[in-house]
Amino acid sequence: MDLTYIIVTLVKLAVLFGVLMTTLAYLQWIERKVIAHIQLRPGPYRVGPHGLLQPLADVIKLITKEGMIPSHVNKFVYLLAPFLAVTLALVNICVMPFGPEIKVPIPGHPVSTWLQMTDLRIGVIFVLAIGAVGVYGVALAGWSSNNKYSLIGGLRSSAQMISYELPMALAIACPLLLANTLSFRELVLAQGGYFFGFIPRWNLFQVFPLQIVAFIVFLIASFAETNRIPFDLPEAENELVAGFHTEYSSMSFASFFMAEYCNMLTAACVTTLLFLGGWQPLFPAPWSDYVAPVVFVLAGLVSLWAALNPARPKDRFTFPVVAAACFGLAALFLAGEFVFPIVNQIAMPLFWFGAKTFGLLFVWIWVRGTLPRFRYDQLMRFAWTFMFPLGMVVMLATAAVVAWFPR
Amino acid sequence: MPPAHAVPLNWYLILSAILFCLGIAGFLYRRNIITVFMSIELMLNAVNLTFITFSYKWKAVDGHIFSFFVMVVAAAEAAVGLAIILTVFKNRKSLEIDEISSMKY
Amino acid sequence: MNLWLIPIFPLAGFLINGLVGRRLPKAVINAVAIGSVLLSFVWVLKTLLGAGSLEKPIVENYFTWIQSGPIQIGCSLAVDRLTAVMLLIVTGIGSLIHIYAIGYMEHEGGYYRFFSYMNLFMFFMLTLVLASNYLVMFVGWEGVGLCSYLLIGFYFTENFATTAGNKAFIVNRIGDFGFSLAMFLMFRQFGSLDFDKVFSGAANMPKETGYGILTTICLLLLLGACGKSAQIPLYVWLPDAMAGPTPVSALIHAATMVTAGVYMTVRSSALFLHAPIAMNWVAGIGLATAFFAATIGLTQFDIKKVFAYSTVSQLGYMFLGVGVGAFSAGIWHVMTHAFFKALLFLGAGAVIHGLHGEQDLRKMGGLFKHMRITAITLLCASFAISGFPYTSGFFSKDAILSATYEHSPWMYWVGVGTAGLTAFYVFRAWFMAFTGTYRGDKHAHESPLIMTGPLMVLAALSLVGGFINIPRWLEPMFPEAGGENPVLVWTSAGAGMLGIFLAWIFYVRAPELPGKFATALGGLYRLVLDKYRIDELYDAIIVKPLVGGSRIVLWRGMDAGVIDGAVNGVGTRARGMGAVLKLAQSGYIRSYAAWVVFGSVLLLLAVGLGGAR
Amino acid sequence: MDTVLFLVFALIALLCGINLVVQTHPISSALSLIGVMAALAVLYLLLGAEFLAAAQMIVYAGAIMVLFIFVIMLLNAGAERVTKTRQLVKLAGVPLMAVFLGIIAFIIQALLPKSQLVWFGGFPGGGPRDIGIPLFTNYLLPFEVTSVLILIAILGAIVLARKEID
Repeated sequence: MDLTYIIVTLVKLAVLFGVLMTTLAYLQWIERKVIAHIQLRPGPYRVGPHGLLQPLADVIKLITKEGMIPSHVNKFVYLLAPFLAVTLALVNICVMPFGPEIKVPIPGHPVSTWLQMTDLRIGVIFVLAIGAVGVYGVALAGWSSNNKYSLIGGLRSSAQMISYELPMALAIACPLLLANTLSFRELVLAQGGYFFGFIPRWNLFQVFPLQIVAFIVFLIASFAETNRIPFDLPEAENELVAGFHTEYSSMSFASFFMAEYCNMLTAACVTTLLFLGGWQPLFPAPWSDYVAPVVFVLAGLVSLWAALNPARPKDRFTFPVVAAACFGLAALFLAGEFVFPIVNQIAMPLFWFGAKTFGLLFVWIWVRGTLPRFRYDQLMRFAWTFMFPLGMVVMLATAAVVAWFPR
Repeated sequence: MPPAHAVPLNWYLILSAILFCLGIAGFLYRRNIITVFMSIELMLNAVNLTFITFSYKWKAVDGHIFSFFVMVVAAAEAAVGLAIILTVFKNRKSLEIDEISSMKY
Repeated sequence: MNLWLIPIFPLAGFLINGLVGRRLPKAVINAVAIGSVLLSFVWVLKTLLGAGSLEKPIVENYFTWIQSGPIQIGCSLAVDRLTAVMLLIVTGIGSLIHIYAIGYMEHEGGYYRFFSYMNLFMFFMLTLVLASNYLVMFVGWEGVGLCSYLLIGFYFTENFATTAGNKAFIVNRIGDFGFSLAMFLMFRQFGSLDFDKVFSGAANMPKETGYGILTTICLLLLLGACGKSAQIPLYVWLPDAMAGPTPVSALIHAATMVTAGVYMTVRSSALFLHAPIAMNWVAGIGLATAFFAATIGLTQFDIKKVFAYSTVSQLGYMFLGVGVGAFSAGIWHVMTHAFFKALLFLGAGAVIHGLHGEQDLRKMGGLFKHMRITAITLLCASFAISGFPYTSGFFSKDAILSATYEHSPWMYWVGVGTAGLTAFYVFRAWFMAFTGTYRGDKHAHESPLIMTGPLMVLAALSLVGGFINIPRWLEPMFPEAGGENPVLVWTSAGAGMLGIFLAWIFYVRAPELPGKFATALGGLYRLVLDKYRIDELYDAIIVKPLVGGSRIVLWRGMDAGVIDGAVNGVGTRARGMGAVLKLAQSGYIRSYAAWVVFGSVLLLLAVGLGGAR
Repeated sequence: MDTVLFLVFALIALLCGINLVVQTHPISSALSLIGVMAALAVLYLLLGAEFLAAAQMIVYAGAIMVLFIFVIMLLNAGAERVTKTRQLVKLAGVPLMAVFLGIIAFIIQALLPKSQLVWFGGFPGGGPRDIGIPLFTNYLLPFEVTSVLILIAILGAIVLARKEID
């Protein structure tokens, strides 16, 4: 417990918190944008260029609103529920490794640390545990607001979460069996390297095609766990008038919202870590360094094109800024390490991790924009008669493979 | 080598004893079956704490395994018990434990 | 070297035939039964060839069977030179008799049942022989008893068969009771039942002059042996055991099982050598049985009965040999006896088979021309048993007798007399069956090859089998008895030949003589004819009092009075108490809980404070 | 550090436990029980039983208690009405428990050396691997039996909770 340790931890905490909050805020913006474009609408457009400042506006609105507590509720539980929800949702992020160990060459006092708050021997189980407890937020909210719709919402969500935890756990078991560890850090390290030099050794590609099935099972289960379409029955607007958070307003409502997005983020991160090899790049060493610059250069070119034939007059000013930012990032990735050696150490893994995670989040949003909602009995039957057996089969098969061909 | 701020083992045991007694109290003084049931769970938890404390004392993992089994059995018991409670409630429209006293001579 | 395979094959055969035999065709049943026994025979050969010189016993321990406190008994098998001999006898003769049985049992019901029992018997017998501690041996011991019971009572629809089976079973129980007591004593004395431990323990003890622990053990073992090997006073079951099918009589009640007692005694030689008194008992019982049974054999008319009594008497010989310290001679006689007595029974079986179940010698005669092979083979056997020079019986019997002479001459003379009697009654049977004119009414025919084949093999063995010098083979275990004394040898052989000659006089030359003798002797003759009325005696002095006593004391007094009274009394009291106690069952869960807490507090007070102090 | 953590979470556990007993509404009792469990989980961590801490959260807090709350919501159980307790219980209860607690405390104090100390990291053997290996070797039979037990429990629960019962 020396001083450096504490300082480093605090720094990491601060950075992580900042990034996390921004991400959560902008996740909502992204979602609205994507849904809008899926539905051929511009989406938020007024506040800032392309509504970039929309999240800020929302936050301000929610904070300044008057938080009203209905008269007929059980106050303690009513206030506890959103707090519980958001806290539990945020806690998970602490055990996620975003990158490998980095060495910060502070003159005279080099520090080496992982891009991770802390690594538990039982990280995966920890996430499962927190997820399991996460039910309470919704359930209690539904019960305490003393409203039949909310109550039904709470009941639904608790039943649904319990039911989908089983296939989820079964699917998680597969990568664990392969990596033979419960710590996220070792999980990712176990996924380094390539088959025949070009297929990454991610769990997704191990013992083909078992892990792909496991991946799909896990994905579906986590949709259900995060109460997202097509499993968003607890908050089904048109049948339950927003279900468990009907009675909530202002900050407490915001915290449910935040909790939902944070759960999405967590689910995406866990999927990345379990199946997509965390920060391990998609290409072997020399090529992987050029992916990021290329991507950003392309983005810059696109936005330049948008600037050259603008939809509205002010695009002429906004898009060049975006383009400049992209080119700057590309330059950073290309030449950064000559300027400041640590950059690549940090930036590359973060780029890969972020790319995978946001890809998955895009899938989440995409599904929301595409699929209708399940009926409740269908949901349950799907869980118990399809997902559960499938997960069981996959896990047993993986176990058999691991047992017969020990690596 | 124990650091300066280590806790005496006995505290844990005393704590579990107190929790156990609270469980008993809940069992004796609450009238709602569900609460009574939860008091039992409380007692089980106290016992688990004792198990784990002792397996710390003997530096052996068996205590952990026992409490693991306790948890598993508790889960089974909760499933059956709650099902029974549901049935009782269906038939008697009441959760008062003293009103369910027909099982006697 | 996988000794366990030897007994396992027959067990498998038993399971197959016993479980599904009812639905199997005869061919399959035969294949399974014979095949299993032959397999174990082959495995025995392979084992012995692979074993090299078995100076030291080869022990294989499979698993700890009983583990309780100091008691540590393993399920283990062992093979040494003695076991090797027994193994060869059991599996070899066993296979021959199984083959023979195919022909003999052809028209019998319960075919599969018969063969599954036979295989089961083989299993237990091999276990008995292979055992390396007394408990495993006892398992085999009991098992063969069970099988003999099952097989004697094979025709369970006949009353005499079932009664005979029960008789055999009960009499054997008496012996087993002795055996188990002996085991308890052994455990108490040596703290183990493994042969090596027990024997080394015994070897460290001084020779006992009085009736000490060792002597007691040995006498109890002897009781067991008497039960199994039909010695006085427990021989009564063997003659009745002839109620079973003849192959059974040959295999179980002549060749193998009944010699188990001898084997066990020889196996325990280390104990007996330190208990001279017990040795004398063995010798005395053996001699008495030999002579006594021989005299009965003189007068029987049922051919199987004759051979049964001769079996008893030959067993007596073996015990005599063991008793006078000629263990190897005893085993030698076990082997030769297995040859010629099995042959005698199988031959008798062939005759009975040929006469469609006729067993009475008086209804036979002149069968020589009808069944030549049977007659000739039986003749060989008769020569062998009467110790005709250079047949198998000659060597073993004379080994025993010469050893007896060194021990005490008078025993030798009794033995010689018995040899004469043996020769006489055996040839009496042969002459009555095969010479003269046919007195029966049924059509006689020779048996098929599958039956005569084994006969011929056994005939050859009983003629030349004596040249297998068992005593030299067993030299390392039992120092050979003193050199052969030609005078003694030829005296006994002469006695045998005299017997043969007399038999020829009585039953060929002057067939009217026997009747004259019978009338002359009168009462004595009738007494012998009724086997000295031993069965009636036992019935009067043991069975009746026992039954009566148990009816009055145990049933009326103990069972009805005490036990039932106690049970019913408990019941009523319990009901009374229940009437009071039920008031505590209020149905209020929480008061129960309070009671539980109360009780646990009391417990804690008792235990905790006690422990804390 | 250990002392602080222990005291804090022991206090939480105690308060929640007391709350469980004194609250009349089942939901409040359930919540306080969850509180106890969470606090105990932390204490398990202090004792080096990290796997069990997680299991405690998943099984107890995450599954069993959710069931309880689910049932409470389903039956919409309100606060207890005040009815008369059994005389015996009312009188015997408190003194009995006092004695009980006293004796246990006395025994613990008398039998166990006070020198025995607990500190975080004093017993590293609580990881999943350390538990899994004995669980599937020495304790295999109990494990399997337990799984059968659970199966039976599931069946029993389904049978009991069927509609057409009653």
